[in-house]
Amino acid sequence: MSALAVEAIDISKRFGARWAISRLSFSLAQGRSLLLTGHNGSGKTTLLRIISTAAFPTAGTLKVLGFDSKKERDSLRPSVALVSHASFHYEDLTAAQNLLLSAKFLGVKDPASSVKELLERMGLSSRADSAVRQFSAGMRKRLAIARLLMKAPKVALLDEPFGELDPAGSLQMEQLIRDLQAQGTSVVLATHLIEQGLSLTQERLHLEGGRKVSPT
Amino acid sequence: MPASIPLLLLLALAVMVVVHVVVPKTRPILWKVSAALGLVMLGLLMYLGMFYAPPEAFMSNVGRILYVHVPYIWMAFIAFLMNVGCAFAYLMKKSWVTDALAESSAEVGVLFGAVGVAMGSIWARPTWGVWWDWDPRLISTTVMLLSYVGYLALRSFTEDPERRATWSAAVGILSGVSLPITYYSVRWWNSLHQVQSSTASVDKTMGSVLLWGLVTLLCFLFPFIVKRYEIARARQTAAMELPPLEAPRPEAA
Amino acid sequence: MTPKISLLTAAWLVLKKDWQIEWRTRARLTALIFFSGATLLLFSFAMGPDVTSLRAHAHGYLWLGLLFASVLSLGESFRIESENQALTGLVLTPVEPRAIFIGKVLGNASMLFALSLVLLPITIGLYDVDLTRVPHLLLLVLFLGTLGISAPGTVYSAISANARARDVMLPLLLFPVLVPLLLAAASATKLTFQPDPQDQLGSWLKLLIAFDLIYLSVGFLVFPKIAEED
Amino acid sequence: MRALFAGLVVAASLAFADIAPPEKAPPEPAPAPAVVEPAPAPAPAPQHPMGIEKAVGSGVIQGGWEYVYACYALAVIGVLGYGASLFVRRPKEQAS
Repeated sequence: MSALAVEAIDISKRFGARWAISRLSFSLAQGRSLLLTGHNGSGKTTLLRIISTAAFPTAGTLKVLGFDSKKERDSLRPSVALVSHASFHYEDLTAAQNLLLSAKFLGVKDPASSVKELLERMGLSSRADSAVRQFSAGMRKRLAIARLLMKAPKVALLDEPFGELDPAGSLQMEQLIRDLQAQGTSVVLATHLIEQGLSLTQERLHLEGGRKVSPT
Repeated sequence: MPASIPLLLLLALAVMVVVHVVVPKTRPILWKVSAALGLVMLGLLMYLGMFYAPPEAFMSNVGRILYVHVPYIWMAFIAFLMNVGCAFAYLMKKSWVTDALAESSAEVGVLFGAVGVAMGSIWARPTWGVWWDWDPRLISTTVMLLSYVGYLALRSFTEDPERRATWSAAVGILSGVSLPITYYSVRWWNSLHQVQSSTASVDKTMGSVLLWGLVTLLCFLFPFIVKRYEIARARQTAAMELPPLEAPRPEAA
Repeated sequence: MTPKISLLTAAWLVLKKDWQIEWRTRARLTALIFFSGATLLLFSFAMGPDVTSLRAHAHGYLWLGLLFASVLSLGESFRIESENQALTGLVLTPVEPRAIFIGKVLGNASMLFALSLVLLPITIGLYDVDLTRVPHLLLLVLFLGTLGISAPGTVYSAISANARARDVMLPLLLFPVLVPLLLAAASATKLTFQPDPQDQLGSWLKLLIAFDLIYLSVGFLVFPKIAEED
Repeated sequence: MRALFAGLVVAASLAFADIAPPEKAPPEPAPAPAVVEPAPAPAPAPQHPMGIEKAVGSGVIQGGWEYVYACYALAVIGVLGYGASLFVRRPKEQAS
């Protein structure tokens, strides 16, 4: 097993006739964290989706934790987690039910108590039994983070984690990311808040039109 | 006319198809030969079907519709069979070739099927007195046609080539599976309802004219699928060239 | 690393989740019931007040009502999954796509079966049919029929939920495939409403079972290919 | 899992193979309405291959040429029309 968390070898991704990612190569050592920057539509979200195995490169090879993301997706999936714009939650279930569901799918021991603990940690205990449909954007993001923490991944992919959070929540998010990193988790962070992002990560990848360019 | 003449032509066509697949160099020519042969044969079929062949025993002259109706339906069946094969092949191993072939065979099949069913409906009018009947073949062919119209609609409503290929392969397989079930269930339903069924005795001349019609349309089926396939391939490659190695230079402001 | 929970456990969790959602959105369910009830009522309006002919065709109306309702119910079932990309979330969790298929088929089937049970009293009221002849067989027919609608229906609604023009796409794809099922289920239901002198109910039931098994297995094979990008 | 699937397929095909009887079970006890013998009874008028109007007896459909013409026209239109549509849609690079 290589010591690389993510290794992209000349990957490209096409949506219809448009190339969201073009000829991208980079690598990220395990335990280190990466900041993804770029304008809207530059391919950040697509790249995160590809690393999380929600999508696969049209051409090229992507290895995450040494597993080929396409061919060995089943072995890889338990170790990566994505928090994205789409929260993956069922709108009609409560926060607790949503979390409990993923806990059961993950085979977590004593799911009920770990759900309770996580909701408390994310400050959602008081709303645990209301449907996600009634949640604000910030609360949804917290719930998505709780789901990621439940999985305890080796590679955590965060798409705009500070968006929609109030200053206090933003600080808490920073602390959470540092906690994850302290456990040896590689964090891939896509954000427009470059200063904040740089303070949390060791490496940076700037995308423009799906290509890697040096940041200006 | 002995049946050996259309059989010989069929053999020639089969050789053409095999050569077309095996020797890529011959591809620009052979489909033209086949289409030209088809045109000549179609002209002769007009004469053979309408004047040379004897009138059918019960349906008399109306029975002459047989020589164009049956070949059309058969071509549709061949094309749809090919579609199911390609769908299976695509799901087993992804390939743009089988995807394009599936698209072309589905469209050609819908064409032949639609014309064939229309003919069947015209034929039903003088023989059964109605435009439509609960004949298992009629129903199952129409159902097949409908499911492939859905298939083509799905293809045209999906932009992403890979999703389109996978989804339509799934739909193709489900449609293909439904066909024999529909046929048997309708026949069964029918046998409980005693609807008339027509079994015509086919004499030798009729058989050879029918065979002539089949070979004629096969001569068209082959170039149709080939040319439609080329259209599908051209669309695929237009959408799928790898991005250039060099980044496009940003325009100077 | 192998998945920690078995295929059947995962399928059961998916099914339970579907039930949970249906229970929490009871209003939607009620609307579905009223829709199919109204369909049955409309059939009786369209056919006029001739009770004998209504009774003779009640089996057909019942299944048409179920078929129309099933398009709505199936579409809704995958609208839930495509909202917030929840289906992708399940696959990434990871949940085996085949488990999702089994769970969703059973979820959809149970929903339609429950709906058919609700429709039975309405058929009595509107068409004056006799349900008491072979009630257990009638239930079996309804169960097999609704399972048969949801097996290919799950595959097709998973496809059409992400396609353009999805509201047209689902019935366009689904109805041709369901022709044999509609024939078999309606004929079998008729034979439970009316006397069955030639003992044909058994053969129709066999056709229903065959249809269910074929589409369950084909869907089982095909669904993983469409549940995630390949 | 594969074994389960194989079992499903086998069970399905068995169930389907078992659906033979409907034709054995006669729909009505009465024999089917006069099935015409397969023996190619001498065609009503081999000596009048085209003059069907003179030769027909009862039970044989008369005339109907307009239906025949319509179908043959459809046969030609179908083939030529689709050929034309393929020509119109041909890929731009190659002029075929």
